[in-house]
Amino acid sequence: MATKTSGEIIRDGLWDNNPALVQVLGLCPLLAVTSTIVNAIGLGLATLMVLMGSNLAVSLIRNYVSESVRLPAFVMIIASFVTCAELLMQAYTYELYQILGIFIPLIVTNCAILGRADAFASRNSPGPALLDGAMMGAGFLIVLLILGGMRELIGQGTLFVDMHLLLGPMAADWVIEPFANYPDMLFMVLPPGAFVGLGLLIALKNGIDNHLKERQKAVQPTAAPGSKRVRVTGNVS
Amino acid sequence: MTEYLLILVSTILVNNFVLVQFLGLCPFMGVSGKLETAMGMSLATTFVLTLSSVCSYLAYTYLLAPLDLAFLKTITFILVIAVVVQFTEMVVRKTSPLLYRVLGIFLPLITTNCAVLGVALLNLNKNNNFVESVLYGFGAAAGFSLVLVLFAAMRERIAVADVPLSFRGAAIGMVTAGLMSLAFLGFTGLVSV
Amino acid sequence: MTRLWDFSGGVHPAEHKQLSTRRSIQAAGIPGQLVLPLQQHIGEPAEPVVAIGDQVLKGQKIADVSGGMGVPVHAPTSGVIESIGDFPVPHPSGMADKCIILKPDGKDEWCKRYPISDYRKLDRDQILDIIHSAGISGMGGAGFPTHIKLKPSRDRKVDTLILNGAECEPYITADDMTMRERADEVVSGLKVMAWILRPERCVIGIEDNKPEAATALRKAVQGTQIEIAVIPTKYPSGGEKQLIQILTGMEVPSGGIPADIGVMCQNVGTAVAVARAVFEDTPLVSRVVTLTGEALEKPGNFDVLLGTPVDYVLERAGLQPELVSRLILGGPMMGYTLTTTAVPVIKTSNCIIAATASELPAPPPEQACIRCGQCAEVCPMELLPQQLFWHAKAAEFEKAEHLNLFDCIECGACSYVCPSSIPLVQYYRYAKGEIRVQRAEQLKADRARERFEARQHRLEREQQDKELRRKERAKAAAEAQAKQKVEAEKAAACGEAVDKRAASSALVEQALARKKASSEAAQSRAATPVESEPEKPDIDALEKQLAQAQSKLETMQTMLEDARAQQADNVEKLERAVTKNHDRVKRAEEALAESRKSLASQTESQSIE
Amino acid sequence: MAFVQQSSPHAHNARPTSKVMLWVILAALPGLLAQTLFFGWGNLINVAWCIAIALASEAAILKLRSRPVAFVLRDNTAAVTGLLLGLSLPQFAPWWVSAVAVISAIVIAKQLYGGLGSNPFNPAMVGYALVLISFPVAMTTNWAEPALLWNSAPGFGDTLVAVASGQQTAIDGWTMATPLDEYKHKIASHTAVEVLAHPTFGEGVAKGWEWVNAAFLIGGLVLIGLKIITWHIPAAFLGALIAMSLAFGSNADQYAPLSLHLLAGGTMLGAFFIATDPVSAATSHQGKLIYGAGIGVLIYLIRSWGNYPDAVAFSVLLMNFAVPFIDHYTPPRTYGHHKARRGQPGRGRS
Amino acid sequence: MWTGILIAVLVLLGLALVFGGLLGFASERFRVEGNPLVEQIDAVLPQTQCGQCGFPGCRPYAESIAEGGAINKCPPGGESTIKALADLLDVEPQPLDAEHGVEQAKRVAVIREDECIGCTKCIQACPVDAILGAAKHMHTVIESECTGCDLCVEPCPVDCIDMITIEPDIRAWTWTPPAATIIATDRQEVSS
Amino acid sequence: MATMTQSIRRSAIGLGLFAVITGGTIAVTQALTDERIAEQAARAEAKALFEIIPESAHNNDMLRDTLILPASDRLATGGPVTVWVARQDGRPVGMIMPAIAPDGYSGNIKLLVGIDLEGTVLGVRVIGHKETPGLGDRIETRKSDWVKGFEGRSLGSPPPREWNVKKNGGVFDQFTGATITPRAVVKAVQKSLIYFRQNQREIRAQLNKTPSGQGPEVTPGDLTDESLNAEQS
Ligand SMILES: Cc1cc2nc3c(=O)[nH]c(=O)nc-3n(C[C@H](O)[C@H](O)[C@H](O)COP(=O)(O)O)c2cc1C
Ligand SMILES: Cc1cc2nc3c(=O)[nH]c(=O)nc-3n(C[C@H](O)[C@H](O)[C@H](O)COP(=O)(O)O)c2cc1C
Ligand SMILES: Cc1cc2nc3c(=O)[nH]c(=O)nc-3n(C[C@H](O)[C@H](O)[C@H](O)COP(=O)(O)O)c2cc1C
Ligand SMILES: Cc1cc2nc3c(=O)[nH]c(=O)nc-3n(C[C@H](O)[C@H](O)[C@H](O)CO)c2cc1C
Ligand code: SF4
Ligand code: SF4
Ligand code: SF4
Ligand code: SF4
Ligand code: FES
Repeated sequence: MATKTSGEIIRDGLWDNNPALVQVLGLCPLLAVTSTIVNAIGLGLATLMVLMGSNLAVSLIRNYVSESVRLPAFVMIIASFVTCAELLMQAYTYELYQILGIFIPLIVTNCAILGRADAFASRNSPGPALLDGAMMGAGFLIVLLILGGMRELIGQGTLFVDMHLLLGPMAADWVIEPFANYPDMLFMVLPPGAFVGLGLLIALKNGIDNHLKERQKAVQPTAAPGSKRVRVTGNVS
Repeated sequence: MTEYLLILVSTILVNNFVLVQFLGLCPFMGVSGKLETAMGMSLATTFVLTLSSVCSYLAYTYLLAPLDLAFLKTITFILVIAVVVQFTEMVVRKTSPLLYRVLGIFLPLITTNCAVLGVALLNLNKNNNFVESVLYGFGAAAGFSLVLVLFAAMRERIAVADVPLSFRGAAIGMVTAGLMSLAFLGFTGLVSV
Repeated sequence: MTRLWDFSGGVHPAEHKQLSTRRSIQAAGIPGQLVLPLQQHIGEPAEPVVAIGDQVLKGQKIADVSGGMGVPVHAPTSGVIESIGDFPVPHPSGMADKCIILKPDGKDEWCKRYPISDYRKLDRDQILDIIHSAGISGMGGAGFPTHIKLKPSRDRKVDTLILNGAECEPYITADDMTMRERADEVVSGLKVMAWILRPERCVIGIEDNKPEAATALRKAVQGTQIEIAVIPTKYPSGGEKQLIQILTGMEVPSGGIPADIGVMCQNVGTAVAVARAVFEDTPLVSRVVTLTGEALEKPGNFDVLLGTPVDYVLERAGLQPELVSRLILGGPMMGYTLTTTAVPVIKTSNCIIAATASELPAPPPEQACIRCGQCAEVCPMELLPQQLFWHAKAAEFEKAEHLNLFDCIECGACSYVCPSSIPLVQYYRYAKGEIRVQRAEQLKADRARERFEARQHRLEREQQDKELRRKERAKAAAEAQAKQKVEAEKAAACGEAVDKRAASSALVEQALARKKASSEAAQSRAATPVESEPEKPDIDALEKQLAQAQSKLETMQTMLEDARAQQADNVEKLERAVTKNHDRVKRAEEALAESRKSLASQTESQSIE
Repeated sequence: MAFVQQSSPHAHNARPTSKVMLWVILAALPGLLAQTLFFGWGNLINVAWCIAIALASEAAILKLRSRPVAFVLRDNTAAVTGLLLGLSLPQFAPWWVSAVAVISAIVIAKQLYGGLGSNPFNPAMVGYALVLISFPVAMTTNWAEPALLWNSAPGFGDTLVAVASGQQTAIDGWTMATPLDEYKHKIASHTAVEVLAHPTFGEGVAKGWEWVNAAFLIGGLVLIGLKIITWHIPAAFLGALIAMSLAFGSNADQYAPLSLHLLAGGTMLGAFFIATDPVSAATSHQGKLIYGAGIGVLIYLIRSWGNYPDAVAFSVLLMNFAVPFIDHYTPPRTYGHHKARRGQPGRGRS
Repeated sequence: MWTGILIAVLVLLGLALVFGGLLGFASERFRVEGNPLVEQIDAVLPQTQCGQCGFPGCRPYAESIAEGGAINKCPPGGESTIKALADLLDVEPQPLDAEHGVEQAKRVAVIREDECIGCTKCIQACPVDAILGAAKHMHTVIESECTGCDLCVEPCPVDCIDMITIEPDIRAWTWTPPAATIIATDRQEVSS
Repeated sequence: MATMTQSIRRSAIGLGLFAVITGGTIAVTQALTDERIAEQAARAEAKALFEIIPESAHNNDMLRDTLILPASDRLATGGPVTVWVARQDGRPVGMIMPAIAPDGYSGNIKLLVGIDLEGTVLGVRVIGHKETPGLGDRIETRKSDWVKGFEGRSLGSPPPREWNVKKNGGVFDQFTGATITPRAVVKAVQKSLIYFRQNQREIRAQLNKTPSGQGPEVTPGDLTDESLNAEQS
């Protein structure tokens, strides 16, 4: 496996291989906690931290684990980071922690994290692993944010409601209400809206990708057809 | 008796793990649009979910709670689950190679299914006793299996539909899951557990 | 009264039968040219037994089959064989197939015939032989060789012999008119077949929209055990499986044949052909064809010589060319459209419809299937046509097969009712074809795998053997060396061996170099952007070509020298090859030089810019 | 001479999809008429508005997907979706509620799946369920009080104002809980006799509703007569509802009586017009029986023990969800086969 | 405080030791050998043995797929093989990778016999032994066995081997699917 | 066999090592955040209480200052009732009792009702319900101020007949489209007041007996369904 450049890692995490939109992993928290932006940020940050931490840790110890306990070991590392995050959130943003509920401990089973540990961190040195964790986490966070914003806006006609749960009292009146007299559209707040919302986001990304590909195809040719053939029957001279 | 039945109805239909509680979505979306594969996955998940629900209940009640180590629950549970999964794989492989061929490939996937850890944690939140934990685990798995199998059948149909390009694959899957979830909202209030 | 059952599904399309029943069957006459395809039936094509220029008599065998499944072809009239070759034949593909062209001499002179009056004296196999050599194949549908059908395997006893006079398709009246006018022949043909098969029951099934035919047959069967069953008109009651269900209540098992349940079904036209073959020794050289459709002035049934071009019979029926929009061979439900009127009438052609545009309008454009289930309601085989359609369309052939695609009889009832005008049957035909192709490919792939693996094994074995031998040789050499101190002769042998090995390793190296060159060339081709290709000649590729040509030339030259030395008989060929390779090298060099030049000039011009 | 080239059959009977849909629309007219007679102008206005929005949104999406607009619109299916939504929404539902319902029906439930024939869920019911959970207030408070058209207010103008402005003032006093809703939430604390004294029930089973349901029943029978639908789904649907009611609901002081189940709410509309949507229903006869019965059972369950007083939409959607599965296991037995081939082809390729 | 931490660590350590032991046991006791998938994949591949996939033969390619390789590298199999593979492996089908070649009509090799010099090079090259002939004698291709891989073409020193596209005859003809009108266009409607 | 024991040992030790490290990390973090979490949790749990009786109005540790009152059908709670007492400088100023409205649209509505010693409502908060989003959920303070309308009410004000929603001739608003939920809440608050009045003597006696805040900590969250749930049939 060729090592990737930082640019590729960044691009991968944020767009090309976005954990939520492309790998379609980590869906449970993604859908469960995105009824408002604040929830989304809370969970997204927690995930980002855990992802960076676990990637770094896994990368550091990558050469010292035996094959048979590799996955359990990774899982334990992740679990410990998650538990720490959980404890810290309890200590500093207790109400948000309450709202996010079991989805904080469930970060452990966020397939995206274990996936990264296994697929990337365990094969790369700490630097890139940390960057990869950060970018994957950021990609996840961004999707959470957009989905949260979308659901909050369409669902209840507000943005940034309850930000004080995360940032303290100073954020209490950040809330924006763009429409007067908005009739809440509960569909978006309830579970079905989460699914459909993410579906639309994925489609949007696909649409943009398709568009880009089309444009690229127009300018850049691909390799010549049939160039990778090998001989089956050995050396015939 | 009825209350046990209600737990089942509640976890399978009203609070369906996948469509209402948002647990176990990755395997739900990721497992193929093939009915038989989905059935294999369901079987495996049902088994593991029930078993790990019990095991984590035991681990918590008899190890962590007495020692006042509630904060270790996440790491303990995930360890328990990983081991249950491995152990199941082992036993199945030994006792029934046939069953193993059907279930084998799905078992490893289950470790990272949040439904499994979710059940363990929710059992705690709900103060479920032993029997309730068993039923809760089983009900969750049955609900998971139900929608997984129906969804797989549905995806086979969607696969041949003229879905707009951008929506092919995961996107239309999400929309479908959304509409299914909408339908499941019809069960709200069916049992107030 | 015969007990009747119903079959599920079915449709009632408008009949249009009266168009062609107003006149009795007329002889169509002898056209200027007869085109006789060598395959007019299921099975293997016949082989011509005449040569171009031969004079033949009416009824003379002009093509025969050596064995297996097939029937001979006879000259429908006397004349000269004009040519043998590919000509358009009636086939949905519109393709050409091998035909014998006969130029009638107008005398219509029969060859010698040996009619049989009392067939019961003969062996049953002799009668079957007569039927075979009369060239009879089923005249109601697929054209299955009748003599084979009449000889079911020993474990299948035919209890019920059914004569299919349902003629359920709209427009067609050939069987109707045959039954009306040739009832006696129908019955005597049936009796012959019954004698061969010894069934317990003989039934002639006729749809209730042909009362005249039923009356005529009733008269003809008086005094026999033969039943006349008048069945309700519903398409496709004439389908073999449906008719069997109507008359016996039994179903032909999927993938089986009627004889599996003790039933056999023959067309009334086939019966007539059998009767004529036995009692008159007349081979199958003509058949009744319905010519109908609103584009004809004088529609009706004609007794047409096989091989008569369609345009000739259409002419006889008063074709109004400006009115025809489509020309159908067969009925409107199952027939296929013709691309040209140059094709001949063959043994299975029962009807030609020259339809006007208003009569059979083009269906509206295909819409999406709404799963309305109308198609399933009318499917006589109780299939799920819409499901088959979805799978066929999505190329999920396995699933279509699983839903019993191959039980579809292509009756067209589903397409007939489909509100979205989906050409369902075409999808099924396409799917069936694809599946057959895939099966053939799979077979071929399996064989290729076997051969490949066998070859690998062989090579391995050879390799091992070689290795073994080499070792032995080395051992022997070592022993010899140990035994003998200095032996010049042996040493020389050793040197020779080394030489040989060196030569072969050189060959290997050469090959490797070639491969490398080719892969490099490929890479460079991959690397060069396509847009620049038209202007910039691909020097690398050309160089590679040159290298190849040169190496080939070298090999050729060494081979030639060898051959010369050995006075081998392929010297001449090799010489030609060497010159050819010389040419090739030269061409390659020229091309290379050319492109180098143009490249240089290009870079120049670029640098000037 | 160039002849038309075509695969057989060459004859076709002439009832294209557009006509089928037209018949559905015609068969629903008696129901619409009865609704107008008993509940005023609201349904008529809804139907008109919903059809307009349906056609407009379908046209917009087709345009986006660069599909032939005029050709597809002429198949009338969007109109049927609009019509059925218009028939099911509350009489005084504000215009934007109807619009959201119709747009989500056409855009999300139908066109995202590729348009006519591909949608696994009944579009109209997706639209209905979506607005029901999104705007519960608007969806529960805007039911007209049953009264004969000619001796009741609000008139056409008032109704139009109410629908178009979304303001309640014009219709204040003319709305009322539906009979099923009324029964459901009163019966916990009252006896059946007390509950049935409410004016919404009238003299018969459920004032007005009984006639509306009867009219839809007649329309449905017409559809069966025309062979546009088969009897299986409605029969299984109603049969299951009756069976459930007989089995569980004998005590009128606890559960709604059978007559109310059959003649109130959207029962007949659901049984004959909605559950029978060919695209989203099961295909084989056996499958249709299972599908219809499933809807009947679910309706009874949700009406009796769930939160929603009428449950046609949710039940239909739930069974839509099961349709591909049902279809897999209920193919008909084919001629010449002993048993039907259930399930999927095996994976092994030979 | 420290005792609390100690207890926690000890408990977890205990659990880990037990579970670790169990997993070690499992890993040793139940090793995975072989991969039956390879057989299944190989059965789907067209067995042309042409090497266009970049592997020396179909089976090596099957092995690479079983290990997660791309499924779109086999031009002779084309779309239908990709679809079958996708079906088998439950993945999304992808379009054929043009770098490995494009799907072509089925072909067979034909040796122009009067030019053949009998060098046997083509015989050595043919992966399925579809060429008959002895040294210095004319060679012929057994048409029914030839997979159309064209591996014999290049080695021929006198270029006497042609790849002939198999033309469908009337017996091999099959129906084409109806012209793709997912939804007929407005234009069509006007013209009909 | 040797490889097996070796493998077991290696895996066990490997995993054990991780256990020590990860367990240690967690345990240390836990130890460091322990106190703060407890404090936060208590604050959060008590938040509903403080909304009813603000911290400025009392200065005892309400969470630990509880009374156990006899069970009653009125409150629809299954067992004995735990009541929190607010005191200003040791003098009781009010109390908060849990109540259940059993006839909500879907299931029970869990309430806290604050009452001063005169029987006047200090405040009402909903701490758990399953009412329909968009309809019945406007009893939450997040969604509307409706519950604040109870403040200052008492059994006599309004008169008993008007302790009802407007639709039934009372003084309390109903929500558009949802009468059942508010009616249920109104009924439940009224019943709590009646309960308070009936048990007034007992309450006063207990209030005087138990000195401020030594009992075990009880939070509203601790009220399990068993102790709250009326319908355990
Ligand atoms: C491919 C094929 C194979 C058949 N094999 C037999 C056979 O072995 N024995 C037999 O009696 N009939 C055989 N038949 C004839 C059928 O039983 C049947 O009579 C005939 O196909 C009916 O013609 P229809 O297609 O026009 O219905 C065969 C037919 C076909 C098409
Ligand atoms: C849909 C369908 C309709 C058919 N209709 C008739 C018919 O009306 N008359 C008839 O003789 N054969 C009809 N056949 C052909 C019969 O199935 C069968 O091939 C024929 O009766 C066998 O007799 P033969 O071998 O003498 O041709 C039909 C076949 C199909 C598939
Ligand atoms: C799906 C649905 C959910 C409802 N949820 C509630 C609810 O949570 N609370 C409530 O009071 N009414 C709810 N209702 C409304 C009641 O059924 C009833 O219509 C309402 O209380 C109006 O009563 P009123 O006519 O006495 O005002 C709901 C209705 C429906 C259809
Ligand atoms: C008998 C019948 C019932 C129908 N019912 C519905 C329906 O309930 N909802 C709907 O959106 N369309 C209905 N349609 C119209 C059409 O099938 C529907 O728009 C498709 O689901 C769109 O793909 C119906 C059509 C027919 C023929
Ligand atoms: S008749 Fe046509 S539209 Fe109806 S289900 Fe069959 S194929 Fe589909
Ligand atoms: S063509 Fe085939 S599928 Fe269609 S009705 Fe006839 S038998 Fe059935
Ligand atoms: S490209 Fe296909 S046919 Fe050729 S060797 Fe590879 S797998 Fe075999
Ligand atoms: S004859 Fe040539 S093309 Fe045919 S299989 Fe052999 S090497 Fe390939
Ligand atoms: S995040 Fe829940 S299963 Fe992946």
